Amino acid sequence: MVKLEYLKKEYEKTRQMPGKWPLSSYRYKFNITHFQPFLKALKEKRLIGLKCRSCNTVSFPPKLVCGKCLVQPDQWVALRDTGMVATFTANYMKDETTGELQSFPVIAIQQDGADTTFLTQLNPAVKFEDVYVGMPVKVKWKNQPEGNLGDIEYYDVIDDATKKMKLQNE
Amino acid sequence: MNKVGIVGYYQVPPALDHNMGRYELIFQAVRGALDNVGLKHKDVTSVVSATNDYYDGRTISNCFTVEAGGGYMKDETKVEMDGAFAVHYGMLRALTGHHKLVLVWGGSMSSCYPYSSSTLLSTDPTFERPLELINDMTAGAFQMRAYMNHFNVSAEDIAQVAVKNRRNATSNELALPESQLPAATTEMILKADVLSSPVTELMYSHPCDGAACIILAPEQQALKIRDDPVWITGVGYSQEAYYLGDRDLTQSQSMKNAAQMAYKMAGVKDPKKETDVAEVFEHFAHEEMIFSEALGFCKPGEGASLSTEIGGELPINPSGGAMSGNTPCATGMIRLIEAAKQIHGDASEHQVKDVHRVVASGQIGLCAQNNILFVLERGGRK
Amino acid sequence: MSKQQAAIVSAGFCEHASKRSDVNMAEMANEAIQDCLNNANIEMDAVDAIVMGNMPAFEGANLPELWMTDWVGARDKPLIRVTTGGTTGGSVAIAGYYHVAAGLPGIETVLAVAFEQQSCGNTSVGLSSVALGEISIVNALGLPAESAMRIFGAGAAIGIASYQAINYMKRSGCTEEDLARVVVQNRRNAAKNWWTHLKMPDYTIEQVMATPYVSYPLRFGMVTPASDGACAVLFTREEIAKDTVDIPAYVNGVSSVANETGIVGYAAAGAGQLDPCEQLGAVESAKLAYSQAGISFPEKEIDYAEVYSPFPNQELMWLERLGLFKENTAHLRYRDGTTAPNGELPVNCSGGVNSTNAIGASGLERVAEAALQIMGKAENQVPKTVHTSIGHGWGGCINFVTLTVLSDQPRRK
Amino acid sequence: MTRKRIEITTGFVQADYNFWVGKYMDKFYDGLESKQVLGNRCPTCNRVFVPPRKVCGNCFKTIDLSNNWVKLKDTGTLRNFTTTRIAVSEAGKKKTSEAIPIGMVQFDGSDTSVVYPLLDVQEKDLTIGLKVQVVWNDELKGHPRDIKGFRMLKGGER
Repeated sequence: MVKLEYLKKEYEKTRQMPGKWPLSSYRYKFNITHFQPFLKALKEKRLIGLKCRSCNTVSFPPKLVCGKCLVQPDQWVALRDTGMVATFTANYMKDETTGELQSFPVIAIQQDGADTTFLTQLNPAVKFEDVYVGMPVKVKWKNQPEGNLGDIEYYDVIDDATKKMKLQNE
Repeated sequence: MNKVGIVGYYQVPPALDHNMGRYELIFQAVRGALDNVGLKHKDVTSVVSATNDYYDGRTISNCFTVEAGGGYMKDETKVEMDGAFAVHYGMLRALTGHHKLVLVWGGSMSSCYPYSSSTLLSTDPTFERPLELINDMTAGAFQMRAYMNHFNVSAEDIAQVAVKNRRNATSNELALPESQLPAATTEMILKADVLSSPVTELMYSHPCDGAACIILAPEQQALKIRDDPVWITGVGYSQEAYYLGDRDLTQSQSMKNAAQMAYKMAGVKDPKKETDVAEVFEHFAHEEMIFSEALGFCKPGEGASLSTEIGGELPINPSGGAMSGNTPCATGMIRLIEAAKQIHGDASEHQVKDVHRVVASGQIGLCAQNNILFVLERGGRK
Repeated sequence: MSKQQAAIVSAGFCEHASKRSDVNMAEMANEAIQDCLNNANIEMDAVDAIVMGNMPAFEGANLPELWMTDWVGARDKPLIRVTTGGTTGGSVAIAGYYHVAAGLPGIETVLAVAFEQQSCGNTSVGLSSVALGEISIVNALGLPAESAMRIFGAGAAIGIASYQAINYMKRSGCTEEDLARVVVQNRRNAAKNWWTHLKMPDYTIEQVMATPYVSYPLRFGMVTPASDGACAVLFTREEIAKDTVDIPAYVNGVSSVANETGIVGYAAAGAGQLDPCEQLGAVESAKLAYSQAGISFPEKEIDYAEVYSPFPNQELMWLERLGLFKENTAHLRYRDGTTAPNGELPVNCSGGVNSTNAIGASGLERVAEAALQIMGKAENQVPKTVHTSIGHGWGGCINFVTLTVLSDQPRRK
Repeated sequence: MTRKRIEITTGFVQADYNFWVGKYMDKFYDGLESKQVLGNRCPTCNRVFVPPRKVCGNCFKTIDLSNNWVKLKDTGTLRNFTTTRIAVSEAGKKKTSEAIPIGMVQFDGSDTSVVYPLLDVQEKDLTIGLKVQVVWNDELKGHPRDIKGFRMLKGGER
């Protein structure tokens, strides 16, 4: 690690009293009723979004409340299994055996037909350096879907149609 | 003089362990308050919430409540105290004229984490917290003993407050069902399980899940929304010393200061005569007596002699008070809602006759270290 | 109760460092308060009410304002505490303003205090617990805990900043060197302030670029420190302000507009911000605060800016969203020296959040420094006369923004 | 209509904290390590505080660290007491251990009181105003628990 030098002042060290915040003792309650049709669709390898009747915003994953209108959206719409990378970042993890720092991408995608982002994983074979905003991706389903979020194994990169279009134009 | 009116409110019925998610609970409160007066979400210009990171188990407890709490693209903020303090801040926002409609909500889920543990986490971390001896219950017990000892008040007198509040709660459809005891007697209160001697379980306002919402508007705007807004004509609040050993637990200095400030603002000279109802946030039965003394309804130590039942000379907590359901971060706000209901004549079975002026209080801290008092008046009355 | 013009008459700080191991959090806040009162030559008796704030999860103390009563002089005084995550300091300033501006009888002078002693706690747990509820629900919905922690863990403060950096760089075409330039300017400015944390008078772009990535494209040398520190600001009515100081900093506009939670929203909240650089909340906040202050051309009328930017790309982004520079041009203004202390629009002469970050206090420190520049009392005072300045705050899940507009003239009635 | 489903999950991290106590409390704990209770006196109002503090809440005056220290005797007066049967810990768990009386004790020569366990006594035998004495823990670590609690002094015992 590079050490950065700065004008530093040391302060007298006094005792410390321990304390804790036992977050593991907390019970978090969620009403996931509105998630159930979504989960059911996943089992059938389908993707659906929840649309607000008032402003037509389609949320994926489904939202409990539409913030813009302060109503509970209740209309399900079918979505395609493709989307594009809205934003991404790298996560760094130490390889336990080699101790090497490995980077892999974490992506937020916008599913085609939806208006919100979905934080998810990219095909681990894809290098972080190759990811860009606007990159088209497609769902890679698990072989035996169970009706939960794990059914989306990851998102796979597909051919960028915009690049193709340019070629055709030429 | 500018004043601020309460134009709408809603309380989600409390429960010990609600079959509800947190966001759903908040959404119900906010949506309910808007629907009650037929206001639209787009009319709201500012949102003030009251939640607590330690009750909710998350850093920035208002981070994910923007949508459910109606804060999207609104001037939004959070007061990490009792809801009554959030109402105060909302009122300040309305008074400056920057905001025409301020929505204030508060709530939490005590089924998420034991409330008393979170009060332990609020003790002095350099000395008291590692000892794990002080929390709301033990502090309340110290105060009850100090009060009884100093004024020679009997446990029966204090239990009588619990009897009254638990009976009143019976006629309040928004009371926690477990808090309602139609046939409560002093014996029953005194014989209940001891939490921390001499406080028994039935003298304690049991924390529960719930949320509430109040909508505020400045004078002119309020009159456009409804003919009979409830006016906030006075507010006062104060914090007193922290260490129990530094304080005179037999009285509430902070409530005295709060009352002085609020009465002065509202022009109240003889609080006992000029007040029709009081809704106070009593964490324990004895606190209601200490408060009634601090509020000037009677002399110090004579709280027991006051006739405070519905129909009495000065009804206190006709709703059952905090004893009818203590939802941390909303309890004080619910007192304000109950006060507004009394003024509107909407309090159904626990309605007091002919109510013009009500005082309502909220608190936070061990032995009510910080108190806030509102004076609310019927619209149209000079 | 009649509406009042509020003004800032004093600000105080304590020394910031990675470990203020010599004081507990109450004593630390007290240092800032004493400094603030001394600077205005005012006694605690003159303070009518107190507004406090911090991010309690970083210190691990619930409702710290109760225990800290004596140290902040709150005994028998009205006190409320506001906390809104990273914007806490900004929200405290705004609450201080509202207390004075509302004109409640008896509340004329208000002390705003914000603090954070991060060395008491675990900053990464503090940050990850923001989304802990969401992570646990995602886990319950079938995503293995490990994956859930991994993808959401990337969404802690630095992760969100790197989302923003990636999108901002794509939009504007700014380079990593541009980001480094912002950092160098901040750290060199910090060296001129007595209270700041990372004072690096000789920092260079090359040094920044030699450090490894923490999260692409942000390098170790660009990252905000975790500091211990406190700040206090004194708000009062116009008449009192005029008697107290030569040039009060009048508070003419305040706003704190909330957007939808970004990126990591899940169970109830949506992640409505498709582009984390869009920052509609900031745009709306600016609109609201500027209209209150009667500012129509922010790029011309504002002389000084203190923006909340733990990471350099955010400094560039905020200056654009707040209407001070045209979109995608901020990095060019750093190249040509516009934002340097002797430039046309000096930015973050305090060193900014990038040099000193006691999270709960950071937002208030922006307002304090913006006020001190107007009052002519800043440690790193800019050579030009500052008539109008802004103090900005950012927080939550990239969804909260606070903005305070200050001026040497009261609001046009 | 889908059936309502509430999902309950628990958090899976724990945040640990270490609070700096500051120079005043540090000196106090130094004292405890040598079985000496230290308070400090506000030079303006003459109140003596245990534990000591930097600021007097009444006067809002800083009490100088270098002087104003008061060495207190290990005896005091019981000002208040209670017995908690349902105490709670930080971990959010109800303690099941046997109920012990705790009390607010004012050290002789100080103006405030501290909360500690009351040892070897039944609640029924307690009254406000009893004289008490510190019982030290076997191990002294510069921690508030260095004081194990207080024992009742019998009539005449000093």
